[in-house]
Amino acid sequence: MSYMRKPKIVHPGLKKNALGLTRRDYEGAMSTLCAGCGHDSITAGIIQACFELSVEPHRVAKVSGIGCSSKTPAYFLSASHGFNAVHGRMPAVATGANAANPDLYYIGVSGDGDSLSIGLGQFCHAMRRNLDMLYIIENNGVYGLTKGQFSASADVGTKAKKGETNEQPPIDPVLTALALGSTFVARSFSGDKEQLVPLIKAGLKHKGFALIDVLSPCVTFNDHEDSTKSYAFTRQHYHPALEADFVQPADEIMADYDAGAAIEIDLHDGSRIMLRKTAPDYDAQNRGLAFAYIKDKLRLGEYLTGLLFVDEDGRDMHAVNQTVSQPLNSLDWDAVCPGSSAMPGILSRYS
Amino acid sequence: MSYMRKPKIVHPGLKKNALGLTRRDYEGAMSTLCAGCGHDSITAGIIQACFELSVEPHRVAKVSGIGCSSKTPAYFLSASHGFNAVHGRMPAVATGANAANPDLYYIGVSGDGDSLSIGLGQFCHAMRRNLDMLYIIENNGVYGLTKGQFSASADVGTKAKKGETNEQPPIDPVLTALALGSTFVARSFSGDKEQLVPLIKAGLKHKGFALIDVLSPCVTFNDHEDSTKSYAFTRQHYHPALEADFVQPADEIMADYDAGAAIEIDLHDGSRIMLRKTAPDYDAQNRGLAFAYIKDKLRLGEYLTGLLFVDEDGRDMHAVNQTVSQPLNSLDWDAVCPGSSAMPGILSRYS
Amino acid sequence: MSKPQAAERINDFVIKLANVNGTGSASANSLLMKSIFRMGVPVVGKNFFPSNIQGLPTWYEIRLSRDGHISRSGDVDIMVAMNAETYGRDLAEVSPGGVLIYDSTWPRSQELIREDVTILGMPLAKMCNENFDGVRGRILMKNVAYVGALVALLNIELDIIKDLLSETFSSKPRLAEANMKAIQLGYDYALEHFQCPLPLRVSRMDKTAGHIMIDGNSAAALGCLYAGATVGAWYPITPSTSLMDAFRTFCDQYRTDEETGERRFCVVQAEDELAAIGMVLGANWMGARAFTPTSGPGVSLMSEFIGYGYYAEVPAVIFDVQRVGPSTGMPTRTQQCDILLAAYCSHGDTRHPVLFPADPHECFEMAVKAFDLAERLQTPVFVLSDLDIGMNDWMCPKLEWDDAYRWDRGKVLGREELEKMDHFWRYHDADGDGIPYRTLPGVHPRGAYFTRGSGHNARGAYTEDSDEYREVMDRLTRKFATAAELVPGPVTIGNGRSDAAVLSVGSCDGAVREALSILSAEGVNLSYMRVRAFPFSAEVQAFLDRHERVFVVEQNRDAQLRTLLIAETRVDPGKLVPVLHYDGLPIGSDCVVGAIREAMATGAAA
Amino acid sequence: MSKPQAAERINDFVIKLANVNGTGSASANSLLMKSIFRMGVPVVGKNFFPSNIQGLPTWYEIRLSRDGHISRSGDVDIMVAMNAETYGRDLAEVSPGGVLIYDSTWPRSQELIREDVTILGMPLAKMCNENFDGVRGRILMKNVAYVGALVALLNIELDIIKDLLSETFSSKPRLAEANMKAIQLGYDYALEHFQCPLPLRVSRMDKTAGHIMIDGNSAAALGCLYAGATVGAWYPITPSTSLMDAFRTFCDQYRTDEETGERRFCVVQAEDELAAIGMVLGANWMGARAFTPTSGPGVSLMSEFIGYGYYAEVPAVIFDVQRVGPSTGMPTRTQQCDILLAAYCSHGDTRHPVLFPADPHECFEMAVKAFDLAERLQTPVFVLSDLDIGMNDWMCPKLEWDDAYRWDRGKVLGREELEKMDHFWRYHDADGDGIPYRTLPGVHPRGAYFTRGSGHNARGAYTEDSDEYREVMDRLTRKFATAAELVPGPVTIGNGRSDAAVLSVGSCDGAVREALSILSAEGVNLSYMRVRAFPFSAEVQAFLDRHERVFVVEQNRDAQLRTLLIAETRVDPGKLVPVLHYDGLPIGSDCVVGAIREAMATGAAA
Ligand SMILES: Cc1ncc(C[n+]2csc(CCOP(=O)(O)OP(=O)(O)O)c2C)c(N)n1
Ligand SMILES: Cc1ncc(C[n+]2csc(CCOP(=O)(O)OP(=O)(O)O)c2C)c(N)n1
Ligand code: SF4
Ligand code: SF4
Ligand SMILES: [Mg+2]
Ligand SMILES: [Mg+2]
Repeated sequence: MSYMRKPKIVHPGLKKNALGLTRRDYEGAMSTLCAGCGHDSITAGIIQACFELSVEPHRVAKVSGIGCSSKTPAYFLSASHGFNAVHGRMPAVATGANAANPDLYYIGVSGDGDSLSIGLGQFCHAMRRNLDMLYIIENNGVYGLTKGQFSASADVGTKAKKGETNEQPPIDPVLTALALGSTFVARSFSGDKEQLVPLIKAGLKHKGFALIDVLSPCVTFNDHEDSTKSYAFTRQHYHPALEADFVQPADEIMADYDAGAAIEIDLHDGSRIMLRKTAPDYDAQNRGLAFAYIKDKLRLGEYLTGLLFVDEDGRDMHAVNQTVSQPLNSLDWDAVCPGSSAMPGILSRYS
Repeated sequence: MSYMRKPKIVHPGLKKNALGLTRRDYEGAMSTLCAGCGHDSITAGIIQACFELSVEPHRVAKVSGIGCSSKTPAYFLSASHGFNAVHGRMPAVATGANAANPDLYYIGVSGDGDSLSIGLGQFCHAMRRNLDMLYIIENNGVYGLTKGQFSASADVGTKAKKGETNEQPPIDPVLTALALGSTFVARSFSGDKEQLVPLIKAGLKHKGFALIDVLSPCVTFNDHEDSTKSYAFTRQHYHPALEADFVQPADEIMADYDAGAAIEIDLHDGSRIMLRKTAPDYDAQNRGLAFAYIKDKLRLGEYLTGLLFVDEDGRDMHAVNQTVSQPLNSLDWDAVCPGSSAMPGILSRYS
Repeated sequence: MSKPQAAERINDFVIKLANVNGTGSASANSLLMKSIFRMGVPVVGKNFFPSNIQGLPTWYEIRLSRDGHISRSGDVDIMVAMNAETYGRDLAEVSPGGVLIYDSTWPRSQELIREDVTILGMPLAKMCNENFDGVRGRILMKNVAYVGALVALLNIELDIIKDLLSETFSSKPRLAEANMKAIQLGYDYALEHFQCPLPLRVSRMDKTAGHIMIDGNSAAALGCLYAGATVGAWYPITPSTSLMDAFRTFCDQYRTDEETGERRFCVVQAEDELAAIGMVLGANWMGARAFTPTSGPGVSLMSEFIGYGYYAEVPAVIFDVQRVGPSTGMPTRTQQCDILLAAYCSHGDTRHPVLFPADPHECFEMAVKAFDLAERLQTPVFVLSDLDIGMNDWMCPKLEWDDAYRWDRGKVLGREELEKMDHFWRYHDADGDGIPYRTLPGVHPRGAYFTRGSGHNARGAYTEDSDEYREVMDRLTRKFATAAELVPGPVTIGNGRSDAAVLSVGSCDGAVREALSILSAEGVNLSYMRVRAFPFSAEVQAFLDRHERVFVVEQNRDAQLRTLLIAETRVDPGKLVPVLHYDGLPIGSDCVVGAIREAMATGAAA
Repeated sequence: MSKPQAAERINDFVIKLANVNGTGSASANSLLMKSIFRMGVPVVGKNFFPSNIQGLPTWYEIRLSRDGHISRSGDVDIMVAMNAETYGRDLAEVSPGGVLIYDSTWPRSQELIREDVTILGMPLAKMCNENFDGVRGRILMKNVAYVGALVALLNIELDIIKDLLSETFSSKPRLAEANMKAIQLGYDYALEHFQCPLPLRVSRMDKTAGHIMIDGNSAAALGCLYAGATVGAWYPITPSTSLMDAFRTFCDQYRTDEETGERRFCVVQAEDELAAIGMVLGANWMGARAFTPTSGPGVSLMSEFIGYGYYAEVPAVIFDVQRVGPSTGMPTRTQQCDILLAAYCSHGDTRHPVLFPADPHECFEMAVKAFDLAERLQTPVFVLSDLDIGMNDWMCPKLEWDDAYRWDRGKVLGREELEKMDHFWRYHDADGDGIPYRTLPGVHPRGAYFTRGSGHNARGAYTEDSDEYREVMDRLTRKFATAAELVPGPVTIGNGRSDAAVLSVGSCDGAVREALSILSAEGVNLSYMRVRAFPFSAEVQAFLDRHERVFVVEQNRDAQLRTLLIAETRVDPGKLVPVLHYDGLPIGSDCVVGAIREAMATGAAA
């Protein structure tokens, strides 16, 4: 790491990784998310994973769309380039970037609105291409940044801050990923660092598309336990734009449970979700059966978490394309321009 | 049918349906597709199904996107309104139209390019909404109208007219539909009228989204058996734009086989696909197991055909929305305008 | 504290409130503004909020204007500085002689002092911690307490506040009580510690009678309700989101069967803007009035479909509540930067009617008009509002509704008419006005045709023939000429001098009017035209012809309205002097006055 | 058959071939054109094909012009009428004194006869059925046989045809033989039954030496190859598809390792145009030269991302091969109807450099230039070609390549430079030309920044601050001024009179040049400027200033170039007289001559 000419002054006792960097070297700008937002926990998980893997920060490319979740790449790895694309179109940017240089680690961060509504097509096609990247959906069932509309992953029966109930069946990113050919499919919970950090590491190391659907509660727009909701609700004469005028300071929701076990998590809105970790004997190699099993659990109201499917033999976009191993963005002039000597041969077919 | 003031002069012996209409009353303009195109067989299937169901033609709304397939609504039911949308965006048009008037039969015709590439997001969201329509994908694995590029449903190993081999794993509309919540999922083959017509009828009658993925060979861009391919191939000094300059006149490919049985179909390009009909004891009610079973068969190279999944209990978009039963497009002025008397009440909150 | 005392100013000053978002301040500030409004004093509130949900600086600016000016004046006379992070710049912004109020619970840096500003500290956090339980209450009530202090300082009637609170919390009297308690806390503290009232203060007037305080998005939504729109399709995007929220709220009340709960409307939250406009076209094709609210990025995404609507002649109403561009830009700031986009949206030769409301009142009227135009002209119609109009509360005359009004469904052939016809030709110009007849699906087999965006002829059939193609395109040109006669004409004021005049659009109106009155006081009398629609009516050309120089005031960098004027009238471009404001804050009169003064001084046209 | 005999015309007439598509006619017609080209005679071929794959009418028009004119003349001197369905209109189109050849295997309706046209029947189907086996061969060879007849009728050298066939089918001599047999069949039949050669005929010249026949899409693809573009992302759309096909073909040959098969390029077939442009931006952000070919509907869909590229300053090259709009329009017809769209694409204040090639030669040059500009200016650059240029074969000077040329990667800071810097500010205008410095991912941690389409300041940090926002926007204005100095300047011809001149763009060039020579022969000498890029160079303003009246010739309905000129120069719009052609066929000189003659006759400016 010849670059680090002026190392940050760090507490000498801070743990260092193989590159001699501390966890702080993997941090980013201060988060502007709501206190207690699940997304911030995922940010912490990414920092932890990159630190532990001793990834060179500038060899990471961060990509995202638009949303609270998509802002978070600014909050980790400040020494990495980032590309905050337009809403729902991060997969395309990642595809082009990866086409130009597959030698970086690609970390994509998206929201359920970003990936399952406006960006669903691109999300699916990135999986189909088995694009070599880690793709994290910070899944809160709402559009956080635009103030709490249901997203396509909202469960039936979920209540919005405004009191409406969602009646539409959700799109499940995990089932979608299984159908669309993703070669690494995982689910976790923002508050379960024990499970999340190893999954992020595995996803980063996976050669191909690695999806982690991370359930990540939105404290603000799920923030409607009784007393609260009635407060918002009784202010009948205020405008909808004011609905997030007050945000209750909240704590991060944590979860800690064992393989094979299930745990019920209380969300800020008083509702609960049930998580179940895959048991040690879970078979993550059979796409069809994984689908059937996960679907079955969902019917029982349980989200199966862990690494749900993996196929290390999938060929990534470059393998299919037979791209040269040197990144295209570093080819020099002679390698790309055929020069005047080739011209006669080319023109012969036009005369 | 008071409208039919000047009935077409039809052969008196022609079979009539319950409305007194003949099959000819369900036809459309002359097809401009290539001779032998599978899409024309599907057109014939739709005509047959509507005729047999005695659907009033003007109570059908035809919607499509762009592509050879999407042109076909002009070739059936000339007494129905049609909406040939922009590429890949037919589902949105159908959603809006259905929102305004759910009392019509909606027949959507799309291609694999139209639905699985540019239109994948809308296709999935229409399924999520359980939009009450019949949605036919005329699936040929290529972009016919733009001259033979692979579509997202092209099988690995398929060869294009130009000689390239597809290496990317396909998106399977049936697996996608199962993951995205479609309440009626079927597959058939354009040349199997015995199977196709009943499926179209069932799809029309299904309350909710009915997908039929119809394998429909493109005679032109799969047209490269050896002698042929070499012809195209050796004309090295011609431009790519000329690649479809010659189209071999071809016959429609037919298939006829029994429930539970499998049949191998020779395609125009000399390749084969294996179709297997669902056996009589097939359970079309379990989404997860259907997925696993179909996927398993695909791994063996077999396309399972028939009605693969159905759920008649799904609530359609209007049930979820609690829309009034009278179509919105027919509400009269008093039903929609609150009038001056309501104004003071409304304005009170703004003063 | 002996500070230079501000001169007495009644009902004519600006209060700015600096807060952290997510703390409930907007509700409190709105309460303050409403109370001034109920004192009969013209008032306008502008909310400057960040594009995040919690924890970042946010400001609310309330201008009292006895003369009824509605734009920003550029001054801050009273600052309520509740955000430690922005304290420094908030203090710096106060006009000399002004007042700053801050929370003195925690010590304030000594550097942050200004001799020419009266600084009033009150221990708001401390007071609220002592008087309320729970984090929520304590945070929320701090805001209410400073409102209480302002009530005392400004001489607002306490009863008005009481009424507002009990109306707001009608179903939760306990909350009304708690709020009132906080008001009283601040009120008493101010009376006890400060000299009340301030020289800047409120005094009853009667200038708000017959008026309401409403935001443009709610007003536009009301327009959609009254116009009989039944299908709304949208994808959330700031600053248009509250339009559909309001529409849904109104429909819940006025379009829902009380017994069955059945809805006479259908709002679809689309998966994106491409889908939203597709749904709107589908519903309009079916004969329902349908619309979509969006903002710049959404219009970009809708481009392809909007061109379809133009060419296939399908009605649609699109509200573009403009925000700062380009790209995702500054979603919570205002601009008028989509004028060219709206006028010419999509590839190929396309042009679309655009309405330009100047305030919520016009949002209501023009929403209704937009549906009539869309159906009459069978084409997508834009209503180009902006964040300032859409999301801020404006004082407007009460909205009125004429029960004699009936919707104009345009040229739609029904069953009886079709029965009588030999044939139906969808794109035939029977009346010579460029507008063909249409039919609705499901009505009659003879009306059937295939709506398409690909080449078609006057009969509605597919074509690749040059003449047939051109026939339809030329008719569309004629139709657009017809549109110029149907759209709302401009508003013109004054018989000013002929050497110069002002032309503007939309939410610039308040700033221009105030600027004109300032200039008039200096002896410079200028006529003023506000265009209200594209295509431009004949009066616009006449106005341009009548003046040697015209200042074109607009809120974008590239002078888009000016471009549209020179592209679509016969004006000499040299006459049109751009006056541009594009920093994301609503334009103030100072910008207009400054530009015109300077130009008038330097003489000849730029 | 004693018919009025056409006057002798050597190397100056038009052959039109009417066929059914999917029968192999395009290859045969192209063979015919190539053979004339090899005779040294300037020639141009225009293909008018339907938007379907098989069974509909299609025409191919070959103009021989000894004087080197390249636009359509408006005449048809020889018609080969192979399509029974269009026989009537094909016959009607033949100029008096012309010749029509048809397949006399089946009887022809007696009504379809013209006294002033020489009608030659030959039993093509019958001949081919007798001589070839299999449906395929019989259908294909019919076309080759009529080429053989034309070879005899026009006096084309048979050896040229032989050479062409053996080159074309070099690896399949059997096919070459079969084709030659068909040629001979037609040739012999013609010699035997008709009076050969016709008065309209070909005679060797030497005017094609140093020239090639190439389509614009292939030439543009070659430009991409030579410019070092490594990533191409696209979604198929007529008429741009062949550009990426050609790029892939060239790369297969010149960018593929012969031993390993490894590719020094990556072409991604995107799922749609939104994805294609996103990929292009992603790859350019990474520092690869990347591009996308598309057409109008694709540009509409790319609008949002193109605004992103403008504001976040990411290079991109977009080829818009224009087709007839609006909407999906007529995909196989030509127009110049995306001029305004390209210049101002996306919401908010945006503007983009646009290059306007006039022929395949410029497609090649401008493709290379576009990458240099995109990287130098760090912004999306359009190359606005059209179907006529892109898909038809044009005679052009041979493409040349200067090995001294090196790509201009613009202001990119590398590792060493970053090592030496204290900080890196992404959007800082260090050089005063409005162009900031950029860094590439993966190079150095100090170069890291967060590319975003939302508000950002000169340092590259997120902002919602008015001044910081405006600073960046104003710099972008300066950058666009710099662009005006970098783009290719206009081409100007002649020192004509000052009262009138002609200005045009792109593929109108041939028609304008021919028109000018016709007018010149009538004593009307006009200067001519062809603009080659937006923003307009200073010469454009000077040219407009120099003339009292300027005819602006373009191929769209709404005079889009004229609009752009009046919006972006200081010209008096009254001076600019629109000359518009928008029926989907390439503009011919007749249209230009007619419009100018008429205007010059009526006198004063419109
Ligand atoms: C084209 C476009 N449409 C709409 C928006 C407004 N918008 C911003 S973020 C967002 C939804 C974000 O939801 P999600 O991806 O779930 O992120 P979260 O905030 O919940 O983390 C929307 C609709 C936009 N920025 N761009
Ligand atoms: C926005 C847009 N992009 C591209 C096209 C070009 N295009 C027309 S049809 C088509 C693909 C059609 O493929 P598919 O849906 O499979 O239909 P098929 O012709 O195979 O039946 C494409 C890419 C278009 N019309 N519009
Ligand atoms: S609104 Fe929800 S998702 Fe957004 S930052 Fe706040 S808690 Fe997180
Ligand atoms: S190209 Fe293929 S899909 Fe299109 S009409 Fe011909 S056979 Fe059918
Ligand atoms: Mg979300
Ligand atoms: Mg297809």
